[in-house]
Amino acid sequence: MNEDRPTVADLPTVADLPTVADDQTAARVDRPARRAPTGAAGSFQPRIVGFLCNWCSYAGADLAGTSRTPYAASVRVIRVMCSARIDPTFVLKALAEGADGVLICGCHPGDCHYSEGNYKTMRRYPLLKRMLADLGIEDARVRLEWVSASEGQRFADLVDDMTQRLRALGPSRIKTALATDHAER
Amino acid sequence: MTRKITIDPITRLEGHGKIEVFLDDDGAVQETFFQIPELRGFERFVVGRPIEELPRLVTRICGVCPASHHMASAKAVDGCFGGEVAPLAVKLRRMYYNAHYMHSHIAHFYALAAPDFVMGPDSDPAERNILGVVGKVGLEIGGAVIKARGQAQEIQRIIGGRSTQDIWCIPGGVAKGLKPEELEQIKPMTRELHDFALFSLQLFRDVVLGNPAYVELIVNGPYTLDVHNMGLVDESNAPDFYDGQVRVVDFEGTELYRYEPREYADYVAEHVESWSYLKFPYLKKRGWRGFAEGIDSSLYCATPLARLNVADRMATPKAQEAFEEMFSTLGGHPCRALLAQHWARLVEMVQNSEALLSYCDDPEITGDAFRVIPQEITGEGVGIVEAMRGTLTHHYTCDARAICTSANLIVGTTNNNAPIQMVTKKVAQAMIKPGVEPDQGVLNMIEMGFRAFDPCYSCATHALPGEMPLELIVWRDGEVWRRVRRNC
Amino acid sequence: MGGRKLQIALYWGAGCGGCDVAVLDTNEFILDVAALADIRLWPIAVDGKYRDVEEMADGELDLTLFNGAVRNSENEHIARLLRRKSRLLVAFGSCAHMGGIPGLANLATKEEIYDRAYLHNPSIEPGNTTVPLAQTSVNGYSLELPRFYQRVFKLDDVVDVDYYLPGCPPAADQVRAVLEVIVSGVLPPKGSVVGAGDRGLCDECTRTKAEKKIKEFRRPWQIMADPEACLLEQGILCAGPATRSGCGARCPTSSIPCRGCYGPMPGVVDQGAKLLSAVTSVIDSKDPDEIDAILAGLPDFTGYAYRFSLPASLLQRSVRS
Amino acid sequence: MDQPRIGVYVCACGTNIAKVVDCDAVVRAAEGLPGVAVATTYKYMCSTPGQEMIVADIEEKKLDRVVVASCSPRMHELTFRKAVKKASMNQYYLQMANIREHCSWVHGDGVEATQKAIGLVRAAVKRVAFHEPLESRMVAMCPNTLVLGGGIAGLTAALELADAGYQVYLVEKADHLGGNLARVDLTAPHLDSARDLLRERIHRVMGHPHVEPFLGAEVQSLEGYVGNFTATVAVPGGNGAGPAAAEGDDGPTDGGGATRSPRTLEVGSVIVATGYREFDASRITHFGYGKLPNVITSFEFERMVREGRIETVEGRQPQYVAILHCVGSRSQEFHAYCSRVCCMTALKYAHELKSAVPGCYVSDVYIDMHAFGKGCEDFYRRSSEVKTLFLMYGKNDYPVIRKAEPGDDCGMLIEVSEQLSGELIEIPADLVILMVGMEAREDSAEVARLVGISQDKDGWFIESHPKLDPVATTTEGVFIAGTCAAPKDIPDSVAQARAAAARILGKIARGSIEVDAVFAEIDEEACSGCRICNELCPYSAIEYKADEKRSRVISALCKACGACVAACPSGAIRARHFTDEQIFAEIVGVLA
Repeated sequence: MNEDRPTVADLPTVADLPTVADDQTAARVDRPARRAPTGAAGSFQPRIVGFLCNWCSYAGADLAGTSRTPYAASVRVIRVMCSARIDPTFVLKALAEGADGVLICGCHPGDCHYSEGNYKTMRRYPLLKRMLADLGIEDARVRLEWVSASEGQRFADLVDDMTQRLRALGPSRIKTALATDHAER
Repeated sequence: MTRKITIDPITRLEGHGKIEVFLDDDGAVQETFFQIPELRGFERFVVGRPIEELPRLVTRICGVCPASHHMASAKAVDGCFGGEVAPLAVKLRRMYYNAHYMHSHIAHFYALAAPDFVMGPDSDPAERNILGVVGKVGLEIGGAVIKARGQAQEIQRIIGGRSTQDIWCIPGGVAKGLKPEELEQIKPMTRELHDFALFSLQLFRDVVLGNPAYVELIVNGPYTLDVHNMGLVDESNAPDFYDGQVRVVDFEGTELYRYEPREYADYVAEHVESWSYLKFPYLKKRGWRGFAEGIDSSLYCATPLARLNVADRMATPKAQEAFEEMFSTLGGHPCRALLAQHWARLVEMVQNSEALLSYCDDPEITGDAFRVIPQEITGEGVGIVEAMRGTLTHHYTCDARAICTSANLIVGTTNNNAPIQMVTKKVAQAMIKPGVEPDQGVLNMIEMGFRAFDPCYSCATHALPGEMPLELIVWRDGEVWRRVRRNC
Repeated sequence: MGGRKLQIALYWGAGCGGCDVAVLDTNEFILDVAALADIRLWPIAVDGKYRDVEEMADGELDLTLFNGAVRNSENEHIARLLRRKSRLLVAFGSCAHMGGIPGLANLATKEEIYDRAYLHNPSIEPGNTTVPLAQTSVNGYSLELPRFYQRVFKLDDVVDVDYYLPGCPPAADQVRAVLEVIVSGVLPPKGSVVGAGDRGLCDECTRTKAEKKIKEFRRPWQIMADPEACLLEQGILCAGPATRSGCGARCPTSSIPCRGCYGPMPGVVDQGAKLLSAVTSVIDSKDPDEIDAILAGLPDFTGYAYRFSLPASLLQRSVRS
Repeated sequence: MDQPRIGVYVCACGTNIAKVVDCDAVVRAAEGLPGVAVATTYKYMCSTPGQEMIVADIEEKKLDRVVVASCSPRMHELTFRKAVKKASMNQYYLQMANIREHCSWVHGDGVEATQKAIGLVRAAVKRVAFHEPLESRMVAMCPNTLVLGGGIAGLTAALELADAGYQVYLVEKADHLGGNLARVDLTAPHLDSARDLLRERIHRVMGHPHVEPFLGAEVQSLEGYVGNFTATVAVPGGNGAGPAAAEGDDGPTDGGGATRSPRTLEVGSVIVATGYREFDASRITHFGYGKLPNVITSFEFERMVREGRIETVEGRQPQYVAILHCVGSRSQEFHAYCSRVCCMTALKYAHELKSAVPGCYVSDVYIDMHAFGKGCEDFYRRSSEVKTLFLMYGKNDYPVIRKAEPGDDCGMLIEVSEQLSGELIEIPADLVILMVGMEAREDSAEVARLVGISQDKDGWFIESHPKLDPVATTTEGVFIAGTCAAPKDIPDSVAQARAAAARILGKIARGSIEVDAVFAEIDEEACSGCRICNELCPYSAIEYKADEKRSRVISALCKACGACVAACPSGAIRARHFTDEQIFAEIVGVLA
């Protein structure tokens, strides 16, 4: 949809912004900006890898941006076309690489751009969680949520909530544990 | 100061069993330790697994005798489901297990025992192996051994789909039955195996019994131990390798106990020493009385000889003849001569081959009723079979979803851990005397002692049975004073 | 190999001996090998000359087939020694390749294992508090045991490995094929998995496959499986789809589901995660509650997913504290 | 892979990014990353000079990869792809890092924001190294179009295309054309006859050389992809067109049970114009519809008007007529939405009643009067002048209709708690007209599945973008028009129909379709034929070749969701431009 927009840029205009439902526009104007939790204050800032589907959740995160909705700088988003692309291997990889948390977001059930992709995600997730529990990964570290293109606020709240929980939990032990194993030899 | 001799089967590097001998200043043996340096922890990590998976997990305790673990495990699991097993499945499992016994005993007798007897204990080590045996009794026998072992394994494969790392038993029966065409494949092999068993017995007669020196060594050598005997028997007190009651008989022939597998924990307990990963089972009702022989000892053997010692008779005619011949030759039943293990093995081979034959003639053996679907989860089971190397116990519990909640294992060779300690010390003390320098003979005599038990540290903890090269290092003032090696 | 006979060693770490039996099961082929090569070390069948191994020049051995995982300090010590002495080191069998079934121990801690083995079980000596120690002194005699590590490692965690020969145990014909290749001297690229197919087990499994939709998972003892149809389609979890071929599909052919001993497909990083993704994707439901109900039929999925490969998986072990 | 030469361009976006993120720090960090040949920042990367900078660097500094750290890729990815294309670099050698929407606009702390921006750039740099050159392919565009539904929208679209000289297949489930409009007498607000609106169109469609209508027909399957669909249509008796009735008198009726035989049609585009159905008034009990004989629906009233006999069942002319709005609409219980046309239609009835039954009292009971649209407010005003009593009732506070007592001079009494006066008012009625709303047709789910489009919670078909692309759907080549997408009046339906036709004419004019270069592909050397993937594709893009025991992706059908890629236990399926390697690189990048 951006294809024919002139490339001479100026500050983003409303036309530049992804379309938002009216209530969102209202929200954008009215809601008093609140302070998002930052890790700067010396407190532990968890590192969350976010896997977001392009059509709903990534757009939702974009909307949080265009709506200037502040949230914790803990999350780093990786874009996939559909949450169904998220191989459980990605989640394990992120944890093994030292992520303190992994946030998976897709379209709400019934709203998938690919009509049924998020159902595949819905099927994989519970078993993945059980497997992670067996491997000693705390529940709060991996989370699946449905975020629509109009739920910028929700995305921001999610990130903040997860960040708080992970702060309470502390850093992931995985990377250090694997290191100590080898040191012990 | 104490001198330390290390007899290290396959050297210090190797992980599967080493003997430390401590001498006093006069050079007399003070103490010996046969250490087992490995542990897997199966009893812990099978917990949490679906109970029906255990028979295909515990086979990895030992790839040399996986079928024994598979069977004991399958029976323990059956127990967790109320114990009902399709009668046909029981026949098939027994048949399968007979085949397994055949190839295991064949391998052991020809690869490990025969060299001692055929070549002679003090013959050139380089020739004291299967090839030497072949050289002496003729090339064709080498082929026959390999063929017979192969046939027994093939029978196992045909019945159960795989010959190593068995997968076949599932709760209530077995995963596949025996097709008529498969039975036809098996029949001729079975007949050949039977002939081979009898041939091996004859070979033993000719080569060993024909030589009074060997008989003397067997009966009156240092290889006797006054500990008790354990083995599975059927209702007629004939040896039963797959099922039955556990019978304990002292070395004078008096029955001490006869119990159901589920009662095992009332009769057997395991002692732990900080210097070995392998535990030391003993007769629980007597309490741990240390590494002590004698009528009051709390120790026992579980070996082929022990199985025949606890039995009153064999289950099949040809085996019965061999049984009678053996004990009359050795001066009565029971027998304490450890080297008679090899002979006992041959007698067992005969019973197994006869059993195989009878199953081949069983008209029902190719039927379809090889499984029943378990109807209830009762949550606990004990499975005991006779592994080649001794009584093998698996004890499991599971929850209402049939997930394993606990597992306890007492493995064949483990039963003999204490006796092995003792015979080692006994032979060392007999052979290593002040002023006597240890030599090849000493090493071989010591090795013959524990090898009579065919210790399978694969099972117990993990060394493979094999002719263990030995090295004896005599230390004086912290320096190597003498080093004697055999096969190193 | 410069005309001279190939110098070969076979050895086991934390294994069960099944791999050595697999080599023995190549039967008369062993004699061919013996003709082409000096077997310098093979405890199960041939007199070993261990001292000689220590005294060998580095790289004096052409080939070592190492089976078994690394569970204690001694396993590692020998692995390092043989690595030094061998030009080619092959991780032989599932344990050396991925950790194998002993690798399931990584779901528990060393302490838990000791507790179950030596302190709390139905047949332990009443009141026993003794456990094995790496250093101990008995009546003044000081004795040593290898150190039991916190967890199981696969061979290439401790030494550099040239090839991987999967299977528990490897199929005898595959062992034979690989030995023939190595003897021929025409070697595959370092790091290759040899003696296995490059496709999934389903490729050699003869059961008929249809589109997959799973409404219910069943455990093998719960049903009489159809002898022709794909086990997974019958709701019986089978690791075949996520496992390399090469074994000849021995298990499914005997109506027993595959548990994955040949390891993951080329390019797959984590066998368990792939199995998870595959079997859950075909669950026939869009309702979270129903999905949970269906998954309840799959207890201990972790134990299935990583039956042979936990130490080789991305997370390698449980980090329960 | 040889070391790539990557250019990293950090956009300040005026102050949008720069005011929070230290762009120079990001540049310095980027310079230190392996493979980065040049890193720089600029005020507006998307501006012409910004793009020219990239083009120049690619050519002069021999770059083979480009990372732009700026706004969301959803905003300018296409812009920058075009830019690198100008420098004849493959457009898929571009990767963007979203440091505006996901960073500077949402994080207040500059230090943290800069750290995050660096992480995102690092991830993009690591990822882009794994990018591959991809080429999109052109496939032929079949100029024929399949139109589903012969209502005003379908007819309009069909004629639009046919008049341009392209073949149209018009499939109507009923045995006549006209759809719901054929059941209406006059139309609001101009009170011209629906009959006139339809007749001319129907006759032209029936006689048009480029239109083949199928009446009493149904689409059985639609396979293929944009430009190349194959539709199977079950037509009565097997002959082409069904009985060419003029606009019918009744609501849509399924084409008679006549035996049907399938026709296979090759089309390049599909327009779904299947319309709506009216709300079933008997679902609301307190209106007594179905029990009180003189409570009728708007469509039943239309029929009376068209037959010229406005009377009660007793055959008397009604003295009191009440018109009840929002029946089934704007209620939590039934449909939350407004059906949009009822208000004006109700006013139209007031007019028709006044002229047909002089001296009758008309009361109009409404919630809100929705009189948007050209001439509507004016129409409302004029209606209030013709002595219509307007009563306002509250949402979910329904009027109650009951039989009148003998002796009353009317058949029924309606109790309304009137909002403006705040009083409980009782009004007489001989005839009550329920303004039934619109709802999605009972077969809409079936249609959606058939053509591969989705429905919203009310069952209406979803457009690809509610504002910017209201006629296309998420399935390329399938368009929606009229009331199947949402309640609409005639002008809106016609406009949407013509818009859909225009979109299709545009594609036909181009003669071919560009198929995206991003799709999944199966390495048949690695496929084990396990068939895990077969069921997963919502577009049936995966076919299983039984003879070879392998599965294959029909790339033109693939929409690149990647569901099969994640599920494939063999790792045999690759998602172009979203490969495992690329995503792993990104994971490592954000965490490094």
